[in-house]
Amino acid sequence: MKLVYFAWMKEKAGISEETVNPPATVTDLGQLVDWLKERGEPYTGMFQNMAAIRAAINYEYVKIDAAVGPDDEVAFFPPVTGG
Amino acid sequence: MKLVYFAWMKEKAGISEETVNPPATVTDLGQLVDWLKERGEPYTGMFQNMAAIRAAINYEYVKIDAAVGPDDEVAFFPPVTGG
Amino acid sequence: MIRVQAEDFDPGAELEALTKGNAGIGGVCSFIGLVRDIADGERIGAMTLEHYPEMTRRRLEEIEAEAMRRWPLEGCTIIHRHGRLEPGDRIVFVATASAHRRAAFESAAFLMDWLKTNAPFWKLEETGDGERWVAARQSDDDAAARWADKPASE
Amino acid sequence: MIRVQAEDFDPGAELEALTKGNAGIGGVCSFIGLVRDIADGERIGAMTLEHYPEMTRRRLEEIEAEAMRRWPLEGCTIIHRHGRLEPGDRIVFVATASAHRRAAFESAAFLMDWLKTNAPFWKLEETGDGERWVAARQSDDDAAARWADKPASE
Repeated sequence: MKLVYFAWMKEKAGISEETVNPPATVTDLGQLVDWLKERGEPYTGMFQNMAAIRAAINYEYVKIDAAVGPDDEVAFFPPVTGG
Repeated sequence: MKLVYFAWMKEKAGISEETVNPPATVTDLGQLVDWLKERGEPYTGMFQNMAAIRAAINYEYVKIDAAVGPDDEVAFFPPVTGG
Repeated sequence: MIRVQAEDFDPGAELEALTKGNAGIGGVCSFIGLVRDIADGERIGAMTLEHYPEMTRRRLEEIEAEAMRRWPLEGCTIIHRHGRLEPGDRIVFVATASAHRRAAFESAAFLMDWLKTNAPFWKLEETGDGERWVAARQSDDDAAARWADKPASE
Repeated sequence: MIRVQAEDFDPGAELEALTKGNAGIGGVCSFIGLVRDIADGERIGAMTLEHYPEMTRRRLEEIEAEAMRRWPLEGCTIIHRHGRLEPGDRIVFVATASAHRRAAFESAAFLMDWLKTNAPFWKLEETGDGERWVAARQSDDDAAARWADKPASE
Protein backbone atom coordinates (compact mmCIF):
# COMPACT_ATOMS: atom_id res chain seq x y z
CA MET A 1 0.00 0.00 0.00
CA LYS A 2 1.37 3.35 -1.08
CA LEU A 3 0.89 6.35 1.22
CA VAL A 4 1.39 9.93 0.01
CA TYR A 5 1.36 13.13 2.04
CA PHE A 6 0.95 16.80 1.14
CA ALA A 7 1.45 20.25 2.69
CA TRP A 8 2.04 20.21 6.46
CA MET A 9 1.42 16.49 6.65
CA LYS A 10 4.35 15.93 4.32
CA GLU A 11 6.48 18.23 6.48
CA LYS A 12 5.51 16.37 9.66
CA ALA A 13 6.09 13.01 7.95
CA GLY A 14 9.48 14.13 6.69
CA ILE A 15 8.78 12.23 3.47
CA SER A 16 6.32 12.69 0.61
CA GLU A 17 5.51 9.02 0.14
CA GLU A 18 6.16 5.56 1.50
CA THR A 19 5.05 1.96 1.05
CA VAL A 20 3.53 0.20 4.05
CA ASN A 21 2.24 -3.34 4.65
CA PRO A 22 -0.50 -3.24 7.27
CA PRO A 23 -1.96 -6.54 8.51
CA ALA A 24 -5.02 -8.02 6.80
CA THR A 25 -7.20 -6.78 9.68
CA VAL A 26 -6.75 -3.22 8.38
CA THR A 27 -9.63 -2.91 5.89
CA ASP A 28 -10.69 0.75 6.16
CA LEU A 29 -9.04 4.15 6.49
CA GLY A 30 -9.82 4.51 10.19
CA GLN A 31 -8.10 1.22 10.92
CA LEU A 32 -5.15 2.25 8.78
CA VAL A 33 -4.74 5.51 10.73
CA ASP A 34 -5.01 3.64 14.06
CA TRP A 35 -2.38 1.15 12.91
CA LEU A 36 -0.04 3.98 11.81
CA LYS A 37 -0.47 5.80 15.14
CA GLU A 38 0.45 2.64 17.04
CA ARG A 39 3.86 2.90 15.39
CA GLY A 40 4.50 6.22 17.23
CA GLU A 41 6.01 9.38 15.73
CA PRO A 42 5.71 10.95 13.26
CA TYR A 43 2.29 9.30 12.85
CA THR A 44 0.89 10.21 16.27
CA GLY A 45 1.59 13.89 15.53
CA MET A 46 0.39 13.73 11.94
CA PHE A 47 -2.94 12.11 12.79
CA GLN A 48 -3.62 13.89 16.09
CA ASN A 49 -6.54 15.94 14.76
CA MET A 50 -8.45 13.97 12.15
CA ALA A 51 -10.90 16.88 11.64
CA ALA A 52 -8.03 18.79 10.01
CA ILE A 53 -7.21 15.97 7.58
CA ARG A 54 -8.68 14.90 4.27
CA ALA A 55 -7.97 11.70 2.36
CA ALA A 56 -8.10 10.26 -1.12
CA ILE A 57 -7.87 6.67 -2.30
CA ASN A 58 -6.71 6.17 -5.87
CA TYR A 59 -7.18 9.91 -6.55
CA GLU A 60 -10.79 10.06 -5.35
CA TYR A 61 -11.81 11.93 -2.19
CA VAL A 62 -13.05 9.49 0.44
CA LYS A 63 -14.43 9.52 3.98
CA ILE A 64 -12.65 7.98 6.96
CA ASP A 65 -14.71 4.75 6.77
CA ALA A 66 -13.71 4.05 3.16
CA ALA A 67 -12.45 0.55 2.40
CA VAL A 68 -8.75 0.25 1.63
CA GLY A 69 -6.62 -2.60 0.29
CA PRO A 70 -2.98 -3.52 -0.37
CA ASP A 71 -2.93 -2.20 -3.96
CA ASP A 72 -4.37 1.21 -3.17
CA GLU A 73 -2.65 4.60 -3.22
CA VAL A 74 -3.80 6.46 -0.12
CA ALA A 75 -3.23 10.21 0.20
CA PHE A 76 -3.49 12.27 3.38
CA PHE A 77 -3.53 16.07 3.30
CA PRO A 78 -5.11 19.17 4.87
CA PRO A 79 -8.20 20.74 3.21
CA VAL A 80 -7.24 21.93 -0.26
CA THR A 81 -6.70 25.59 -1.16
CA GLY A 82 -6.57 25.72 -4.94
CA GLY A 83 -7.77 28.40 -7.32
CA MET B 1 -36.06 71.95 -29.34
CA LYS B 2 -33.84 69.29 -30.89
CA LEU B 3 -35.33 65.89 -31.72
CA VAL B 4 -33.16 62.84 -32.48
CA TYR B 5 -34.25 59.42 -33.68
CA PHE B 6 -32.60 56.01 -33.71
CA ALA B 7 -33.05 52.57 -35.29
CA TRP B 8 -36.41 52.04 -37.04
CA MET B 9 -37.70 55.40 -35.80
CA LYS B 10 -34.90 57.08 -37.71
CA GLU B 11 -35.77 55.04 -40.79
CA LYS B 12 -39.46 55.96 -40.54
CA ALA B 13 -38.57 59.62 -39.92
CA GLY B 14 -36.22 59.62 -42.89
CA ILE B 15 -33.89 61.87 -40.87
CA SER B 16 -31.74 61.36 -37.78
CA GLU B 17 -32.45 64.73 -36.18
CA GLU B 18 -34.44 67.92 -36.59
CA THR B 19 -35.21 71.14 -34.74
CA VAL B 20 -38.85 71.86 -33.95
CA ASN B 21 -40.64 74.77 -32.27
CA PRO B 22 -43.79 73.52 -30.56
CA PRO B 23 -46.16 76.06 -28.97
CA ALA B 24 -45.73 77.02 -25.30
CA THR B 25 -48.66 74.76 -24.40
CA VAL B 26 -46.44 71.73 -25.08
CA THR B 27 -44.79 71.17 -21.69
CA ASP B 28 -44.41 67.41 -21.44
CA LEU B 29 -43.42 64.51 -23.72
CA GLY B 30 -46.97 63.26 -24.20
CA GLN B 31 -48.05 66.69 -25.42
CA LEU B 32 -45.01 66.84 -27.70
CA VAL B 33 -45.91 63.50 -29.30
CA ASP B 34 -49.54 64.60 -29.74
CA TRP B 35 -48.40 67.83 -31.38
CA LEU B 36 -46.07 65.95 -33.72
CA LYS B 37 -48.82 63.48 -34.73
CA GLU B 38 -51.15 66.36 -35.58
CA ARG B 39 -48.64 67.26 -38.28
CA GLY B 40 -49.34 63.96 -40.08
CA GLU B 41 -46.75 61.62 -41.63
CA PRO B 42 -44.13 60.50 -40.86
CA TYR B 43 -45.06 61.26 -37.23
CA THR B 44 -48.39 59.42 -37.17
CA GLY B 45 -46.60 56.25 -38.27
CA MET B 46 -43.60 56.75 -35.99
CA PHE B 47 -45.67 57.28 -32.86
CA GLN B 48 -48.46 54.81 -33.59
CA ASN B 49 -47.47 52.37 -30.84
CA MET B 50 -46.06 54.24 -27.87
CA ALA B 51 -45.48 50.96 -25.98
CA ALA B 52 -42.70 50.19 -28.49
CA ILE B 53 -40.96 53.54 -27.98
CA ARG B 54 -38.51 54.79 -25.35
CA ALA B 55 -37.36 58.36 -24.82
CA ALA B 56 -34.52 60.35 -23.35
CA ILE B 57 -34.29 64.05 -22.54
CA ASN B 58 -30.78 65.47 -22.42
CA TYR B 59 -29.30 61.93 -22.46
CA GLU B 60 -31.35 60.65 -19.49
CA TYR B 61 -34.09 58.04 -19.87
CA VAL B 62 -37.49 59.55 -19.09
CA LYS B 63 -41.14 58.52 -18.91
CA ILE B 64 -43.83 59.87 -21.21
CA ASP B 65 -45.01 62.46 -18.64
CA ALA B 66 -41.54 64.05 -18.31
CA ALA B 67 -41.39 67.84 -18.60
CA VAL B 68 -39.79 69.19 -21.77
CA GLY B 69 -38.70 72.70 -22.79
CA PRO B 70 -37.35 74.61 -25.82
CA ASP B 71 -33.66 74.04 -24.96
CA ASP B 72 -33.93 70.27 -24.51
CA GLU B 73 -32.58 67.50 -26.72
CA VAL B 74 -35.30 64.87 -26.97
CA ALA B 75 -34.48 61.38 -28.28
CA PHE B 76 -37.00 58.77 -29.43
CA PHE B 77 -35.98 55.16 -30.07
CA PRO B 78 -37.05 51.53 -29.67
CA PRO B 79 -35.93 49.56 -26.57
CA VAL B 80 -32.13 49.32 -26.59
CA THR B 81 -30.23 46.15 -27.49
CA GLY B 82 -26.63 46.74 -26.41
CA GLY B 83 -24.06 44.34 -25.05
CA MET C 1 -12.04 52.91 -18.12
CA ILE C 2 -14.62 53.33 -20.87
CA ARG C 3 -14.22 53.25 -24.63
CA VAL C 4 -16.79 53.27 -27.41
CA GLN C 5 -15.15 52.64 -30.74
CA ALA C 6 -15.53 51.17 -34.22
CA GLU C 7 -12.14 49.41 -34.08
CA ASP C 8 -11.53 45.97 -32.60
CA PHE C 9 -9.79 45.63 -29.23
CA ASP C 10 -7.23 43.20 -27.76
CA PRO C 11 -8.65 41.38 -24.71
CA GLY C 12 -5.23 40.22 -23.53
CA ALA C 13 -3.80 43.74 -23.64
CA GLU C 14 -6.86 45.13 -21.85
CA LEU C 15 -6.57 42.53 -19.09
CA GLU C 16 -2.88 43.29 -18.71
CA ALA C 17 -3.52 47.06 -18.52
CA LEU C 18 -6.23 46.53 -15.89
CA THR C 19 -4.04 44.55 -13.50
CA LYS C 20 -0.49 45.76 -14.16
CA GLY C 21 1.29 47.14 -11.10
CA ASN C 22 -1.54 46.43 -8.64
CA ALA C 23 -0.73 43.39 -6.49
CA GLY C 24 -3.83 44.05 -4.39
CA ILE C 25 -5.87 42.40 -7.15
CA GLY C 26 -6.73 38.77 -6.44
CA GLY C 27 -9.03 38.16 -9.37
CA VAL C 28 -10.17 39.55 -12.68
CA CYS C 29 -13.43 38.53 -14.31
CA SER C 30 -13.98 39.42 -17.94
CA PHE C 31 -16.67 38.91 -20.52
CA ILE C 32 -16.39 39.20 -24.29
CA GLY C 33 -19.54 39.40 -26.40
CA LEU C 34 -19.26 38.12 -29.97
CA VAL C 35 -21.43 38.28 -33.07
CA ARG C 36 -23.10 34.90 -33.60
CA ASP C 37 -23.78 33.49 -37.05
CA ILE C 38 -27.29 32.43 -36.05
CA ALA C 39 -29.93 34.51 -34.26
CA ASP C 40 -33.53 33.43 -33.67
CA GLY C 41 -32.99 30.55 -36.07
CA GLU C 42 -31.79 32.67 -38.98
CA ARG C 43 -28.31 32.91 -40.45
CA ILE C 44 -26.74 36.32 -39.85
CA GLY C 45 -24.43 37.75 -42.49
CA ALA C 46 -23.48 40.84 -40.51
CA MET C 47 -24.74 43.23 -37.87
CA THR C 48 -24.57 47.00 -37.64
CA LEU C 49 -24.57 48.65 -34.23
CA GLU C 50 -25.96 52.15 -34.08
CA HIS C 51 -25.70 54.20 -30.90
CA TYR C 52 -26.32 57.62 -29.36
CA PRO C 53 -22.78 58.80 -28.64
CA GLU C 54 -23.38 61.62 -26.14
CA MET C 55 -25.81 59.46 -24.18
CA THR C 56 -23.69 56.31 -24.41
CA ARG C 57 -20.72 58.05 -22.82
CA ARG C 58 -22.76 59.52 -19.98
CA ARG C 59 -24.62 56.30 -19.22
CA LEU C 60 -21.46 54.14 -19.32
CA GLU C 61 -19.66 56.52 -16.95
CA GLU C 62 -22.65 56.33 -14.63
CA ILE C 63 -22.78 52.53 -14.60
CA GLU C 64 -19.02 52.23 -14.12
CA ALA C 65 -19.31 54.47 -11.06
CA GLU C 66 -22.26 52.41 -9.81
CA ALA C 67 -20.27 49.15 -10.11
CA MET C 68 -17.34 50.75 -8.23
CA ARG C 69 -19.77 51.88 -5.53
CA ARG C 70 -21.47 48.49 -5.12
CA TRP C 71 -18.36 46.30 -5.12
CA PRO C 72 -14.82 46.83 -3.80
CA LEU C 73 -13.21 47.02 -7.24
CA GLU C 74 -9.60 47.85 -8.00
CA GLY C 75 -10.46 48.61 -11.60
CA CYS C 76 -13.06 48.28 -14.32
CA THR C 77 -12.90 48.27 -18.12
CA ILE C 78 -15.85 48.64 -20.49
CA ILE C 79 -15.37 48.66 -24.26
CA HIS C 80 -18.29 48.68 -26.69
CA ARG C 81 -17.95 48.71 -30.44
CA HIS C 82 -20.28 50.29 -32.96
CA GLY C 83 -20.56 50.04 -36.74
CA ARG C 84 -20.68 46.98 -38.98
CA LEU C 85 -19.52 43.66 -37.52
CA GLU C 86 -19.44 40.13 -38.88
CA PRO C 87 -19.98 36.74 -37.18
CA GLY C 88 -17.09 35.97 -34.84
CA ASP C 89 -16.27 39.67 -34.36
CA ARG C 90 -15.98 41.04 -30.83
CA ILE C 91 -18.78 43.45 -29.84
CA VAL C 92 -18.23 44.22 -26.18
CA PHE C 93 -15.71 43.68 -23.40
CA VAL C 94 -16.12 44.15 -19.68
CA ALA C 95 -13.52 43.32 -17.05
CA THR C 96 -13.54 43.92 -13.32
CA ALA C 97 -10.64 43.50 -10.90
CA SER C 98 -10.99 43.00 -7.16
CA ALA C 99 -9.24 41.49 -4.17
CA HIS C 100 -12.07 38.93 -4.10
CA ARG C 101 -13.33 36.69 -6.88
CA ARG C 102 -17.00 36.97 -5.96
CA ALA C 103 -16.93 40.76 -6.32
CA ALA C 104 -15.24 40.42 -9.71
CA PHE C 105 -17.77 37.88 -11.01
CA GLU C 106 -20.82 39.71 -9.71
CA SER C 107 -19.79 43.15 -10.94
CA ALA C 108 -18.92 41.88 -14.43
CA ALA C 109 -22.31 40.14 -14.69
CA PHE C 110 -23.97 43.32 -13.40
CA LEU C 111 -22.27 45.43 -16.07
CA MET C 112 -23.25 43.05 -18.88
CA ASP C 113 -26.87 42.85 -17.71
CA TRP C 114 -26.93 46.62 -17.53
CA LEU C 115 -25.39 47.08 -20.99
CA LYS C 116 -28.01 44.78 -22.53
CA THR C 117 -30.90 46.82 -21.18
CA ASN C 118 -29.61 50.37 -20.73
CA ALA C 119 -26.76 51.18 -23.10
CA PRO C 120 -28.29 53.12 -26.02
CA PHE C 121 -27.27 50.74 -28.80
CA TRP C 122 -29.46 49.22 -31.50
CA LYS C 123 -28.56 46.24 -33.65
CA LEU C 124 -29.51 45.85 -37.30
CA GLU C 125 -29.04 42.28 -38.53
CA GLU C 126 -28.49 41.31 -42.15
CA THR C 127 -30.22 38.02 -42.92
CA GLY C 128 -31.00 36.17 -46.13
CA ASP C 129 -34.43 37.84 -46.06
CA GLY C 130 -33.05 41.35 -45.68
CA GLU C 131 -32.40 43.58 -42.70
CA ARG C 132 -34.15 43.52 -39.33
CA TRP C 133 -33.77 45.49 -36.12
CA VAL C 134 -33.09 43.24 -33.16
CA ALA C 135 -35.91 43.37 -30.62
CA ALA C 136 -35.21 43.78 -26.91
CA ARG C 137 -35.61 40.57 -24.91
CA GLN C 138 -37.75 40.09 -21.83
CA SER C 139 -35.03 37.77 -20.47
CA ASP C 140 -32.55 40.67 -20.60
CA ASP C 141 -34.95 42.92 -18.71
CA ASP C 142 -35.40 40.19 -16.11
CA ALA C 143 -31.63 39.73 -15.80
CA ALA C 144 -31.13 43.46 -15.25
CA ALA C 145 -34.00 43.64 -12.77
CA ARG C 146 -32.35 41.13 -10.43
CA TRP C 147 -29.76 43.78 -9.50
CA ALA C 148 -32.35 46.38 -8.48
CA ASP C 149 -32.87 45.16 -4.93
CA LYS C 150 -29.90 42.84 -4.50
CA PRO C 151 -27.13 44.05 -2.23
CA ALA C 152 -23.54 43.34 -3.23
CA SER C 153 -22.21 40.20 -1.57
CA GLU C 154 -18.88 41.74 -0.57
CA MET D 1 -8.95 22.01 -22.31
CA ILE D 2 -6.98 21.46 -19.11
CA ARG D 3 -3.40 22.33 -18.30
CA VAL D 4 -1.46 22.19 -15.03
CA GLN D 5 1.92 23.84 -15.40
CA ALA D 6 4.69 25.76 -13.68
CA GLU D 7 5.00 28.27 -16.55
CA ASP D 8 2.92 31.42 -16.94
CA PHE D 9 0.14 31.56 -19.56
CA ASP D 10 -1.16 34.22 -21.95
CA PRO D 11 -4.84 35.02 -21.25
CA GLY D 12 -5.32 36.78 -24.58
CA ALA D 13 -3.95 33.81 -26.53
CA GLU D 14 -6.08 31.39 -24.51
CA LEU D 15 -9.23 33.42 -25.16
CA GLU D 16 -8.41 33.56 -28.85
CA ALA D 17 -7.82 29.79 -29.00
CA LEU D 18 -11.11 29.10 -27.22
CA THR D 19 -13.26 31.10 -29.63
CA LYS D 20 -11.42 30.96 -32.94
CA GLY D 21 -13.43 29.55 -35.83
CA ASN D 22 -16.65 29.05 -33.83
CA ALA D 23 -19.20 31.74 -34.71
CA GLY D 24 -21.81 29.95 -32.60
CA ILE D 25 -20.21 31.51 -29.52
CA GLY D 26 -22.02 34.60 -28.25
CA GLY D 27 -20.04 35.14 -25.10
CA VAL D 28 -16.88 34.14 -23.26
CA CYS D 29 -16.50 34.60 -19.53
CA SER D 30 -13.04 34.29 -18.04
CA PHE D 31 -11.46 34.58 -14.63
CA ILE D 32 -7.81 35.07 -13.78
CA GLY D 33 -6.62 34.49 -10.21
CA LEU D 34 -3.53 36.43 -9.13
CA VAL D 35 -1.17 36.31 -6.15
CA ARG D 36 -1.98 39.21 -3.80
CA ASP D 37 0.71 41.02 -1.83
CA ILE D 38 -1.40 40.96 1.34
CA ALA D 39 -3.25 37.99 2.85
CA ASP D 40 -5.02 37.99 6.21
CA GLY D 41 -3.37 41.33 7.00
CA GLU D 42 0.19 40.13 6.40
CA ARG D 43 2.53 41.07 3.58
CA ILE D 44 3.24 38.11 1.29
CA GLY D 45 6.68 37.80 -0.29
CA ALA D 46 5.88 34.75 -2.38
CA MET D 47 3.68 31.67 -2.49
CA THR D 48 4.45 28.08 -3.42
CA LEU D 49 1.70 25.89 -4.80
CA GLU D 50 2.07 22.18 -4.21
CA HIS D 51 -0.30 19.71 -5.82
CA TYR D 52 -1.05 16.03 -6.36
CA PRO D 53 -0.49 15.67 -10.12
CA GLU D 54 -2.27 12.38 -10.85
CA MET D 55 -5.28 13.45 -8.79
CA THR D 56 -5.31 17.02 -10.11
CA ARG D 57 -5.56 15.83 -13.70
CA ARG D 58 -8.37 13.39 -12.96
CA ARG D 59 -10.38 15.85 -10.87
CA LEU D 60 -10.00 18.70 -13.38
CA GLU D 61 -11.14 16.46 -16.24
CA GLU D 62 -14.13 15.45 -14.14
CA ILE D 63 -15.16 19.03 -13.32
CA GLU D 64 -14.70 20.18 -16.91
CA ALA D 65 -17.05 17.39 -18.02
CA GLU D 66 -19.51 18.38 -15.28
CA ALA D 67 -19.54 22.02 -16.44
CA MET D 68 -20.11 20.90 -20.04
CA ARG D 69 -22.97 18.69 -18.81
CA ARG D 70 -24.65 21.43 -16.74
CA TRP D 71 -24.40 24.29 -19.24
CA PRO D 72 -24.58 24.45 -23.06
CA LEU D 73 -20.90 25.29 -23.52
CA GLU D 74 -19.03 25.54 -26.81
CA GLY D 75 -15.71 25.28 -25.01
CA CYS D 76 -13.94 25.44 -21.68
CA THR D 77 -10.35 26.19 -20.64
CA ILE D 78 -8.83 25.54 -17.22
CA ILE D 79 -5.18 26.35 -16.49
CA HIS D 80 -3.70 26.05 -13.00
CA ARG D 81 -0.10 26.80 -12.15
CA HIS D 82 2.06 25.18 -9.47
CA GLY D 83 5.44 26.04 -8.00
CA ARG D 84 6.72 29.33 -6.62
CA LEU D 85 4.81 32.51 -7.54
CA GLU D 86 5.21 36.14 -6.52
CA PRO D 87 2.64 38.89 -5.93
CA GLY D 88 1.02 39.92 -9.21
CA ASP D 89 1.73 36.53 -10.82
CA ARG D 90 -1.13 34.65 -12.44
CA ILE D 91 -2.20 31.45 -10.60
CA VAL D 92 -5.26 30.20 -12.39
CA PHE D 93 -7.33 30.82 -15.50
CA VAL D 94 -10.77 29.58 -16.39
CA ALA D 95 -12.77 30.53 -19.46
CA THR D 96 -16.09 29.26 -20.74
CA ALA D 97 -17.69 29.95 -24.11
CA SER D 98 -21.39 29.65 -24.85
CA ALA D 99 -24.10 30.97 -27.14
CA HIS D 100 -25.55 32.67 -24.05
CA ARG D 101 -23.85 35.01 -21.59
CA ARG D 102 -25.62 33.66 -18.52
CA ALA D 103 -24.31 30.14 -19.17
CA ALA D 104 -20.78 31.51 -19.63
CA PHE D 105 -20.87 33.54 -16.39
CA GLU D 106 -22.41 30.78 -14.30
CA SER D 107 -20.15 28.00 -15.51
CA ALA D 108 -16.99 30.08 -15.00
CA ALA D 109 -18.07 30.91 -11.44
CA PHE D 110 -18.90 27.25 -10.87
CA LEU D 111 -15.43 26.16 -12.03
CA MET D 112 -13.67 28.69 -9.79
CA ASP D 113 -15.76 27.76 -6.75
CA TRP D 114 -14.99 24.13 -7.45
CA LEU D 115 -11.25 24.71 -7.90
CA LYS D 116 -11.08 26.53 -4.54
CA THR D 117 -12.58 23.62 -2.65
CA ASN D 118 -11.77 20.49 -4.64
CA ALA D 119 -8.62 20.86 -6.70
CA PRO D 120 -5.81 19.17 -4.74
CA PHE D 121 -3.54 22.21 -4.38
CA TRP D 122 -2.00 23.61 -1.22
CA LYS D 123 -0.49 27.07 -0.81
CA LEU D 124 2.56 27.87 1.29
CA GLU D 125 2.92 31.61 1.90
CA GLU D 126 6.20 33.34 2.71
CA THR D 127 5.61 36.18 5.17
CA GLY D 128 7.96 38.33 7.25
CA ASP D 129 7.40 35.87 10.11
CA GLY D 130 8.30 32.82 8.04
CA GLU D 131 6.25 30.31 6.10
CA ARG D 132 2.64 29.29 6.67
CA TRP D 133 0.24 26.91 4.95
CA VAL D 134 -2.90 28.69 3.81
CA ALA D 135 -5.98 27.38 5.62
CA ALA D 136 -9.15 26.50 3.73
CA ARG D 137 -11.91 29.09 4.08
CA GLN D 138 -15.47 28.42 5.18
CA SER D 139 -16.60 31.05 2.66
CA ASP D 140 -15.11 28.94 -0.14
CA ASP D 141 -16.93 25.84 1.10
CA ASP D 142 -20.16 27.87 1.20
CA ALA D 143 -19.56 29.17 -2.32
CA ALA D 144 -19.01 25.66 -3.65
CA ALA D 145 -22.04 24.30 -1.78
CA ARG D 146 -24.41 26.67 -3.57
CA TRP D 147 -23.94 24.63 -6.78
CA ALA D 148 -24.91 21.33 -5.17
CA ASP D 149 -28.66 21.70 -5.55
CA LYS D 150 -28.87 24.57 -8.02
CA PRO D 151 -29.94 23.71 -11.55
CA ALA D 152 -28.24 25.49 -14.44
CA SER D 153 -30.25 28.47 -15.62
CA GLU D 154 -29.93 27.63 -19.31
